[in-house]
Amino acid sequence: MKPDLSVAIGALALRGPVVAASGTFGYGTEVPLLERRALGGMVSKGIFLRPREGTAPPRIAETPSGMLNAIGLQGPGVEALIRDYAPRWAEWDFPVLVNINGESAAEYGELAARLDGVPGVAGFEINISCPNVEQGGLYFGNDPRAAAAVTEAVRKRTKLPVWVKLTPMVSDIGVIARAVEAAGADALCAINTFVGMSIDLNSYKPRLSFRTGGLSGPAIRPLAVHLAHQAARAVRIPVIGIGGIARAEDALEFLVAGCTAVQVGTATFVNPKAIAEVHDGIGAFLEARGFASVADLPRYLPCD
Amino acid sequence: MKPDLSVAIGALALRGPVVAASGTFGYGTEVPLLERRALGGMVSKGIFLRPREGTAPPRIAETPSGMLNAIGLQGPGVEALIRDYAPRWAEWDFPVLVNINGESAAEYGELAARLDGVPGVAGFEINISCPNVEQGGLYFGNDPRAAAAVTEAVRKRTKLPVWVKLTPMVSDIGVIARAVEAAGADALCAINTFVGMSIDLNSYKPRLSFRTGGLSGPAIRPLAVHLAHQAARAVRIPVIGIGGIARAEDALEFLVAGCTAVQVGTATFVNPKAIAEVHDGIGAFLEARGFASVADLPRYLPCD
Amino acid sequence: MFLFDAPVTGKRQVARGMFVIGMQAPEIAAEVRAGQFVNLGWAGGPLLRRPFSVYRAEGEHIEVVLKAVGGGTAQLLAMEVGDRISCLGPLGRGFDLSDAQRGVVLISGGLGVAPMPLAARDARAAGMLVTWVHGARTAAELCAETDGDQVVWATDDGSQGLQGTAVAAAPSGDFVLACGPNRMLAAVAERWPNAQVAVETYMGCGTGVCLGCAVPLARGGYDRACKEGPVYRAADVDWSVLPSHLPYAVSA
Amino acid sequence: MFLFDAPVTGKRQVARGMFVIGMQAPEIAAEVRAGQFVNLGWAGGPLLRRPFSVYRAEGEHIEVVLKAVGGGTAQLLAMEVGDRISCLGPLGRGFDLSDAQRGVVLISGGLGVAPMPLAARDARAAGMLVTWVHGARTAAELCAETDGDQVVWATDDGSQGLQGTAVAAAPSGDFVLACGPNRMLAAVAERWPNAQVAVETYMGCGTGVCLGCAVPLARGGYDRACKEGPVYRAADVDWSVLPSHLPYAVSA
Ligand SMILES: Cc1cc2nc3c(=O)[nH]c(=O)nc-3n(C[C@H](O)[C@H](O)[C@H](O)COP(=O)(O)OP(=O)(O)OC[C@H]3O[C@@H](n4cnc5c(N)ncnc54)[C@H](O)[C@@H]3O)c2cc1C
Ligand SMILES: Cc1cc2nc3c(=O)[nH]c(=O)nc-3n(C[C@H](O)[C@H](O)[C@H](O)COP(=O)(O)OP(=O)(O)OC[C@H]3O[C@@H](n4cnc5c(N)ncnc54)[C@H](O)[C@@H]3O)c2cc1C
Ligand SMILES: Cc1cc2nc3c(=O)[nH]c(=O)nc-3n(C[C@H](O)[C@H](O)[C@H](O)COP(=O)(O)O)c2cc1C
Ligand SMILES: Cc1cc2nc3c(=O)[nH]c(=O)nc-3n(C[C@H](O)[C@H](O)[C@H](O)COP(=O)(O)O)c2cc1C
Ligand code: FES
Ligand code: FES
Repeated sequence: MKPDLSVAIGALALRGPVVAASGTFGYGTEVPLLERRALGGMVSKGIFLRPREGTAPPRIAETPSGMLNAIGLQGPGVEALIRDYAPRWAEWDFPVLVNINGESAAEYGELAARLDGVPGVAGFEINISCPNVEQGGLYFGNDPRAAAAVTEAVRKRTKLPVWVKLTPMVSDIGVIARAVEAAGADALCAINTFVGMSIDLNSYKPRLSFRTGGLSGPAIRPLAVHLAHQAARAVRIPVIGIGGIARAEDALEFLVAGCTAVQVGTATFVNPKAIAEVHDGIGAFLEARGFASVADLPRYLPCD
Repeated sequence: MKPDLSVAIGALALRGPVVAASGTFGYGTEVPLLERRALGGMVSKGIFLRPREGTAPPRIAETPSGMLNAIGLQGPGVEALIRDYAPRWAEWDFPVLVNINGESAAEYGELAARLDGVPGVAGFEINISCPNVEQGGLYFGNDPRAAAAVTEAVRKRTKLPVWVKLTPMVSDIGVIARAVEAAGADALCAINTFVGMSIDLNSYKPRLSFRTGGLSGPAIRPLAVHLAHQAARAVRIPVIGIGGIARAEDALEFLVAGCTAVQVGTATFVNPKAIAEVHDGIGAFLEARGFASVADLPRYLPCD
Repeated sequence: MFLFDAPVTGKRQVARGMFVIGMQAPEIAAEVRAGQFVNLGWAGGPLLRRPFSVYRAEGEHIEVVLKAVGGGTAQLLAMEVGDRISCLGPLGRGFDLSDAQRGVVLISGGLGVAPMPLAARDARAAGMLVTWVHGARTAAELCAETDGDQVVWATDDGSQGLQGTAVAAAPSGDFVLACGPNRMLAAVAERWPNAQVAVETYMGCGTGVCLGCAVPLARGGYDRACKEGPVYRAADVDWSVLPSHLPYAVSA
Repeated sequence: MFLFDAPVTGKRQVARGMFVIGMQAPEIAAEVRAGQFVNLGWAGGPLLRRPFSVYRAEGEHIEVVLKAVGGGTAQLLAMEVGDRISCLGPLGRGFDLSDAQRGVVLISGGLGVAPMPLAARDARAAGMLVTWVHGARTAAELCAETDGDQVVWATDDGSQGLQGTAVAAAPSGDFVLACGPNRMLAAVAERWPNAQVAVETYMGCGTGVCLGCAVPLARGGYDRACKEGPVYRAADVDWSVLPSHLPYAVSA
């Protein structure tokens, strides 16, 4: 019998545990190759209320087993998103969550209010962890009170699922995780990128025009597994693991470490079929080990 | 003309900018291949007052472009170090600093007092950032007051150079850097390993017996360059860059980002001649670009 | 857009350090247009794929032209017949020849020859006269397969053809297609605002999802080199913001 | 200890999936003793080197024996004659034959054959009779080059020799050298506390500086497999703490 790959993130049922990560899957319309059947869900590129140009090039730099990016949350703004993309999402057979961004808790709240009820929008992923914006971003992610305030502002304006995406740049992710849980989040996403820098030895300046960028890719996987595990130990709500997942084994590490689902990001750049391969590989693993469902997978969540 | 590779870390003159990192070069007696002439200095394996057994195997796990380690500061204790190793260091033509560890500020102070004046001991690197000990370690590294207290405890007991090795697991490394500078450190070492975890899909448990380990190697380089750069912008004392350096270009990134010297760790495992190659490569680079000395290298240290 | 492992079918040298690699990639060969590219990945290679213009396409085969400028290209050049390269493409928007009239001027600097054989093929098929201006640092670095109704050579050191840049050596013409370092393309834009130029950027995905390949536009904002580009009307690009030199860029 | 790039000189199969790779490494060939290992690295390989026992050493050449158990070994097996492997060694402390008397019993499980040809050579040179007990899962996985004055085969499925483990199949003997999965060596320790066994651990450096290769000792504390080991007196190891199975371990 084929194992059951569906998972539940609070009230939201996903047909598979693999979700496309924000900023690595555009608006879901760009990559024709991916086999859609494998998508548990998708998080759209981060959006602000108003259109944003993003940062000047170079925006990416390759590093050992990773990449730095400083896209600067380029995007068309919420109205264009509602007009151009949401109608298409409404026709798809998997949920699309919108990754929302703001410079104040009020802005996050406004965005949620504007998107709430728009057909095609299945929920929100609050980005309090983007390292590539001048205001907001990391500040909210570092400070438990600010993180909670943003979460509350969104929670008040919508009944849709609210996921909060955590930054890894903290000394204790459990503190932020609990604050955000208490503020009403339905799930946590761990983690966003780590801030990094790479120097160009010709110009003697950073390779990226924004100076720093967010590190993603396999290089960060062991750090991400640890942080997702710490978050999962700190809260009762589901944790969605993110960071360097390229193969089913990588996703399984997060699941065993206590996550309920995972997101795949950078791997999609390298292999547009990565999500399908991770999904299928998880199924094959469960079958080979005799587990009937993702929920049956042993979890490593010690209490001490 | 051959460029001048010497650098000064406060009062301590190093003949070259490349130092062997603690825990990756043993006590300097193990690796016969390295060309000693290339060593600017060496930091010995971390030591406690008393002997320590270290953690049970497995102690290491390989990750993409990196490795996790949880050695647990295995070591013979300070008396054996003074008896077995210091006399040999006294004969060498480069300075050996001792990486000191404790469970309280007082223990760090005691260690420094015991080692102060021992021939062969040229200075101290205070490890307030080891992720692999149950007490102490990270706790001191996260908290500016605790970090300052440890630094002061050591500073009071010795006139030798005191370097403080910072943890990357903080939201703002500048705060710790300034606290430690104010407490009397002569230099900062940035950075120690990042906490990570890797799951064994056969046992459904962490690969490492200690569960978590410290991530080192090229994978962390962009993060380390950023943190060393942030530290260098925060203080006036020299910063020694550490993290994923395997080639001269890697070291040069840290130097351009504001560091005065660098340490090479994991790369020595892979290539016992790594330090010599980094040293020689820096010389070749300076020569090719027409710089007379390391100090002439352009530094990227914007003030905003 | 296709994705498959393409076996290497051959390699030949076309200038000092410059090689053409052939791969069996029937679907891409059938669809690709001049100026489009493939994004190549391989086992043991760098994390990100590397974009390469399709140099030629014939029957079941496509070719790319490259020099060893860094780790990735060095590995590609070490491949042997039968080795497999993961091939994603064709990608991007190529040259638009629909408005062309009697003749076309192709200007290529160094590795900027890459998209030109296909451009020349299509222009001839459309009954146009092809003038191909090709520049390099020195005679030995000129691509030996440069070909057209008229060929103009330019070298920095004057060792073959005119001394100076390909842009300076080019005759006047209404319909100009150019490829080469971004610095060269900025010069093309000065002289022929309507020229079509194929730009170079870093790419994260090649498929339009990462926004890493931003091309600054004269009218403000950014386009994606991998989706709206890599071919642009020369005057539409804000050359002052587009990096003029990437670490791997190979000068004309 | 030497470090250099050694060209691959040949490869041959010795059991199902098991291959011997030869390298030109004169300095190591001249110095290596049975039970010592080399730490191998190569371009495009994993970050850390991989330790391999020296299987044979003759003239300018050394050999290692391996199976593709993971990414690294798969890459090694894909190497061709002339490819270069960075070779660090000889490392560790090998078998000590100085106390041996008339005869020696070698017990090898699966890839545990690795150090045995050298051990057999040295034992014979010292005038000893060699009994070699070799075990594997099934006949096809037995190393064809097992060789001694007396050879005893053991297979889990009984398809060749005795059915059962190599340890069970071994005759009694005073002087036992063994290599194989740690689980098997623990069984050796039960029967022959004085046996010399070559253990397997992960290694960070192979040179004694990282303390990653910790071997738990019966008397407490840890030794370094790469420096004090990999050969231990069987009873000196605390088998309850040494991982009995590494992800890459190949069962007998
Ligand atoms: C549309 C397009 C078409 C091209 N066509 C050709 C062609 O036909 N022939 C040809 O030779 N070249 C072509 N290039 C350039 C080619 O992709 C580069 O030569 C190649 O990427 C260099 O790779 P490398 O691995 O040899 O260099 P590396 O040594 O890996 O790269 C040099 C430096 O650039 C960085 N880098 C490389 N790629 C990226 C990236 N994607 N993101 C961030 N940093 C990066 C590396 O980290 C390194 O610092 C094209 C590029 C584009 C955008
Ligand atoms: C002294 C000694 C002698 C040996 N002799 C032989 C021999 O003669 N023949 C033989 O076939 N094998 C021998 N081995 C084992 C050999 O080194 C392994 O088979 C090899 O490391 C597996 O590598 P791989 O790249 O194929 O596996 P991988 O797929 O890379 O490894 C499998 C798993 O193990 C992990 N891993 C591998 N190496 C390390 C490491 N150093 N630190 C942490 N994690 C690691 C990987 O990350 C992965 O999770 C010996 C080992 C030792 C210690
Ligand atoms: C190019 C790029 C753009 C990204 N944009 C966003 C974004 O808009 N919002 C967000 O929350 N995360 C964004 N991320 C972070 C990813 O969603 C993910 O958290 C991170 O890349 C780690 O996962 P990975 O290693 O699988 O890529 C972006 C990542 C990349 C590489
Ligand atoms: C096996 C191992 C042991 C280490 N032991 C110590 C230690 O005892 N004290 C310390 O301050 N740092 C220790 N470190 C950290 C290194 O000194 C260095 O900060 C870190 O590895 C990052 O540098 P790298 O990427 O060049 O290895 C150890 C690192 C490794 C890999
Ligand atoms: S390369 Fe990713 S959008 Fe163009
Ligand atoms: S492998 Fe590093 S000490 Fe043994």
